[in-house]
Amino acid sequence: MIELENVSFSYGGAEILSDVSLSLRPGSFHFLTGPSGAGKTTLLKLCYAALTPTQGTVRAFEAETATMDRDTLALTRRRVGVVHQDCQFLDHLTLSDNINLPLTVAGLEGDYAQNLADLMNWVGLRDQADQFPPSLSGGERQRAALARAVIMSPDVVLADEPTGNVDWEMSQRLVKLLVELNKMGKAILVCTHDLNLIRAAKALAPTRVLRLKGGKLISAGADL
Amino acid sequence: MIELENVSFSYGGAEILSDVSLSLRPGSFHFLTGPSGAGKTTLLKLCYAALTPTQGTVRAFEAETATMDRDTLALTRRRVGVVHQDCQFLDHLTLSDNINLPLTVAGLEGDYAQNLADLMNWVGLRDQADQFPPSLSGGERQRAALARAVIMSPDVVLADEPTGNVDWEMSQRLVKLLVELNKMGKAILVCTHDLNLIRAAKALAPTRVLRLKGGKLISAGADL
Amino acid sequence: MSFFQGLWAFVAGDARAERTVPPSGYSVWLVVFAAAAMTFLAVFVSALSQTTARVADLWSQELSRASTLRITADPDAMEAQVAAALKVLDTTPGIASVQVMTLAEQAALLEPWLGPDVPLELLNVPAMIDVVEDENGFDGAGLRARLAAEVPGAVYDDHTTWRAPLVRAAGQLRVTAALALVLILGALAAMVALAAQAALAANAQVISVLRLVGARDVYIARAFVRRFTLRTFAGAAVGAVVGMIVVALLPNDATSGGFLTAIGFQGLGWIMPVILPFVAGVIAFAATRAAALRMLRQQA
Amino acid sequence: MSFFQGLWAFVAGDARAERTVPPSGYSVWLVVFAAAAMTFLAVFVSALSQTTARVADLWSQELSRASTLRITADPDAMEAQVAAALKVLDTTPGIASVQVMTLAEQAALLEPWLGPDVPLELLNVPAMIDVVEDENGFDGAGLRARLAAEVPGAVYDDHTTWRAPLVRAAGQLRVTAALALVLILGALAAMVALAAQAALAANAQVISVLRLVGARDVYIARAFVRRFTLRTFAGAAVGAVVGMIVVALLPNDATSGGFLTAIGFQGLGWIMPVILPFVAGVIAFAATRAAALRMLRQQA
Ligand SMILES: Nc1ncnc2c1ncn2[C@@H]1O[C@H](COP(=O)(O)OP(=O)(O)OP(=O)(O)O)[C@@H](O)[C@H]1O
Ligand SMILES: Nc1ncnc2c1ncn2[C@@H]1O[C@H](COP(=O)(O)OP(=O)(O)OP(=O)(O)O)[C@@H](O)[C@H]1O
Ligand SMILES: [Mg+2]
Ligand SMILES: [Mg+2]
Repeated sequence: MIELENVSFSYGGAEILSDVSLSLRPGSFHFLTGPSGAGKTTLLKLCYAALTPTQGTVRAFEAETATMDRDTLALTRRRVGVVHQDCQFLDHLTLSDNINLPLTVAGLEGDYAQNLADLMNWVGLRDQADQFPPSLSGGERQRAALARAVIMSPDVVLADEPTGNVDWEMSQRLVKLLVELNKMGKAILVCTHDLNLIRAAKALAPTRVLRLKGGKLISAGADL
Repeated sequence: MIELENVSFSYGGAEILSDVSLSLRPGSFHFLTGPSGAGKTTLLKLCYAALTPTQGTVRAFEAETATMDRDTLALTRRRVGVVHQDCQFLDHLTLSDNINLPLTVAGLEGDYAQNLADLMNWVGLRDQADQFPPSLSGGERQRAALARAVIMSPDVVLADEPTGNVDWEMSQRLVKLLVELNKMGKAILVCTHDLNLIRAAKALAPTRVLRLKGGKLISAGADL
Repeated sequence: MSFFQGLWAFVAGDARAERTVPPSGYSVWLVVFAAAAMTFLAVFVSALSQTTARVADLWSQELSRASTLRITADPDAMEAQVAAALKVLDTTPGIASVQVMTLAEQAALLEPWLGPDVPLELLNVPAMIDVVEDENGFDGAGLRARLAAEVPGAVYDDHTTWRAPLVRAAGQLRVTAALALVLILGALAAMVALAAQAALAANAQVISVLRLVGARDVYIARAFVRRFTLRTFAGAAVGAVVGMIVVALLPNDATSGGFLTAIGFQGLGWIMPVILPFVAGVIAFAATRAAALRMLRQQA
Repeated sequence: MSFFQGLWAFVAGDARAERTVPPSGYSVWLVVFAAAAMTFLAVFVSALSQTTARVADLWSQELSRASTLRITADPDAMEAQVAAALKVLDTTPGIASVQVMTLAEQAALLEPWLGPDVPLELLNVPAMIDVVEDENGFDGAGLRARLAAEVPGAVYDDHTTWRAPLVRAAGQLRVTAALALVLILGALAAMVALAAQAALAANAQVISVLRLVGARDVYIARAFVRRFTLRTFAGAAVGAVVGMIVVALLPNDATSGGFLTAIGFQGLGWIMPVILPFVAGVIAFAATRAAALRMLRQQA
């Protein structure tokens, strides 16, 4: 559903990604690792068209992101759930309103009311539903970001370091959630430094682990 | 240097911390773990007087934080380096200016010029010195936050999840930096979910591991 | 969708979309206040301007359209000279009416200087003819030339020396007021635009979050634009109402009669204060919309 | 540290502290623009106000301090009556000068109505006495009563009916202008305060970071306050200069002489436009300082 073909990218200086190809198909589950500053977030941004490649093409749902008009882009984003590394919320809305935001914006509120309750339960935020984002703990924000990313059951979920601030048990719950979605045919891509998390996921579903280093995308060894 | 005596705290609703005592002495090294939302960040905020306890007393450098005037508070903060969970920077200043900020604010710029270069090297941000914070990767921000916290070689370092977004090698470098400071007699307190990190630190220096759960602070088992 | 349906949809708004934009606090109050203050000033100044315009019109019309012909002649030649002058005036195009002043009228005019019972009929006082020109006016110089030829004793006085400075002063006031009005509306527009920019800049993060969860540009822009437009309109409406009240409360000077009229609005002049809030609203709409779309295009 | 040293330190600023506050973009431009526009309007209106004040003074003084006594009497009784009237006037306190008009003066006055060669000396025209009161003024009603008793033919005319509407109109304009001036300065203060609040609110995160790394309140406040004060001053200075230029360029009406003076500043009146930028600066200083300290106290 999202395809990168020979993509290179630089922010103006050195090349961050060079000649990277990747295809996120329905039912695929990828992990992306690599040292800090390798370009993982950059790759994700290319996938959801927050950036366009300096070379090569990125296609989302058959359309090239570089030439998409802004309204199509907005509609495409509704089919891609993203957990950003710095979880950004609207500080003036309650947590449940924030998690509901993709539905509100798409005019679909109500259709997924049960989803919201289940989801909040699963990520352990039932008691925080009426809190405002600035009063959430770091881990609570990350869980909320994941909940917001999946509330509309998007075709693709891109998660950038979704467990950096949560404890090990919660990490496993979150991975389980992603695996469930994956089994429903969604394409999943998770950036993480947490090798334990990758191992736990591998035990639940077939995943591919990619490693980004020196601008190149390589498959990680069998040890993972 | 920072002492919590029978401290209880609530944000208005349920008690987050109840009857917690803790003493950060020169040369001490503590890890603080606990599930997401347990109150680790809250405890840290009490230590640097961003919050005052609802019961009990917090003393920083012999002075009670609850009755401190705002200028004394500012001066106290210069002796405490804090890595916040959501690393906040001044987006209009370059990275090196941001890391220097505690010195600028204290009027001590220049006195630590060599410090800055060494530190930037150690945390691997030499090439990013002139970038602005919004263009940094998640891990780069965390490393910068740690660098800013220690630039003035404060008496106490409080680090909230300082390695959530960095890879394993970098985590170890950062721990090494904290251990070095600890050996110079600084008091260190690190909140983390990463058990590997704790193990790595234990190999380098004598540390105490605390666990926060249900508002109570307990010593973690010998398995760590 | 008709224009009015569109307008109604805009005013009614979409409560859900609205909530996604944070209450922008000081920026919005700034806009409300600036709109109120500027509209108040605009109402004030336009009242002044309209009053001055009326005064200037009065002076221009009353003084410039009336002129006087004074005929000095021997008592026995007088009647013929007056008749000759009337004939000249009759054949001058652009004259609305001509009236020979009676002795009684002249006496009334002179009473302050001559006392009540001066026997004017015994004196060889000049005859006075009031001339009122019509809308088109007439050629004063031509008239003078013809009179000089045909009625040698006639002195033509078109009151220019009296009138000019008054009319000029009124015109000056009027230009000044119009200039001030243009400036005030310009300042209002600039302030609303800047305040909208400031509010949008302060909300850059909100806009980015909304874009990232799939909000379309119009959805985001509309919430901001609607808020700023309605607040500006409300502020301007308050300013206009207060302005009209203050103008109405200003000491009215009915006794001055035709010379100076009371400061205030008359007739169609009332359109101005009523229209101002709408003008302010349109300005706010345009300024905020442009600012919002510009800012949005900078975001991915 | 003396006041001036302190002022200098404030204006010179601390480049390092300054840099910690982000360039606040639109908020600051809003302040600059609002200060310029409002000061411009204030200069404009105060020019208008001062001109009106001068005109009103002229009218009040020239017209109110001069009055006329007209004496009607038989030719042979005239001289005695005039002498009696002069005696009454002489003994009235508050009169600066008294002058009996000559026949030639009267003739000049009457020329437009009577023509150039009316033999006034043949007529029993009333005698006219110009009376000019001194600063203290005199009791018009008392004078009238005494004249009625001692000089039965005297009619006292203090020009009230001519003067009153003009003076009243000038006073009205003056009150209006002063009101507008107060409003403009008030609006300026409110706008600077609101813009400062908006800028501070937009920078809440910056302030919180600065507090957390150990910055003292004054350090943070100073950078904001200095920026807003200097920008407001600069904006107001530009507005004042442009205002003075525009006022100077307004059509001057020298020909109107004493009746209407040209719009503009005279003498001490120049203090107003020069002082306005400083007033604006002080307003900005106070408003921003209060806002900054209030916001800081809300932060840990
Ligand atoms: N807008 C930008 N302008 C310039 N350089 C940028 C920009 N954004 C990111 N970079 C640089 O590009 C490199 C890759 O950044 P990216 O965020 O993709 O790293 P990452 O792999 O996600 O790292 P991390 O694990 O630390 O989050 C970094 O060195 C970063 O400083
Ligand atoms: N300002 C606040 N108002 C109300 N509740 C708050 C506020 N700040 C934090 N909380 C709540 O207090 C609890 C403890 O928060 P805290 O940030 O201390 O957790 P934490 O241990 O740091 O968790 P994490 O590991 O996820 O960062 C959370 O449930 C959070 O929702
Ligand atoms: Mg990243
Ligand atoms: Mg925390």
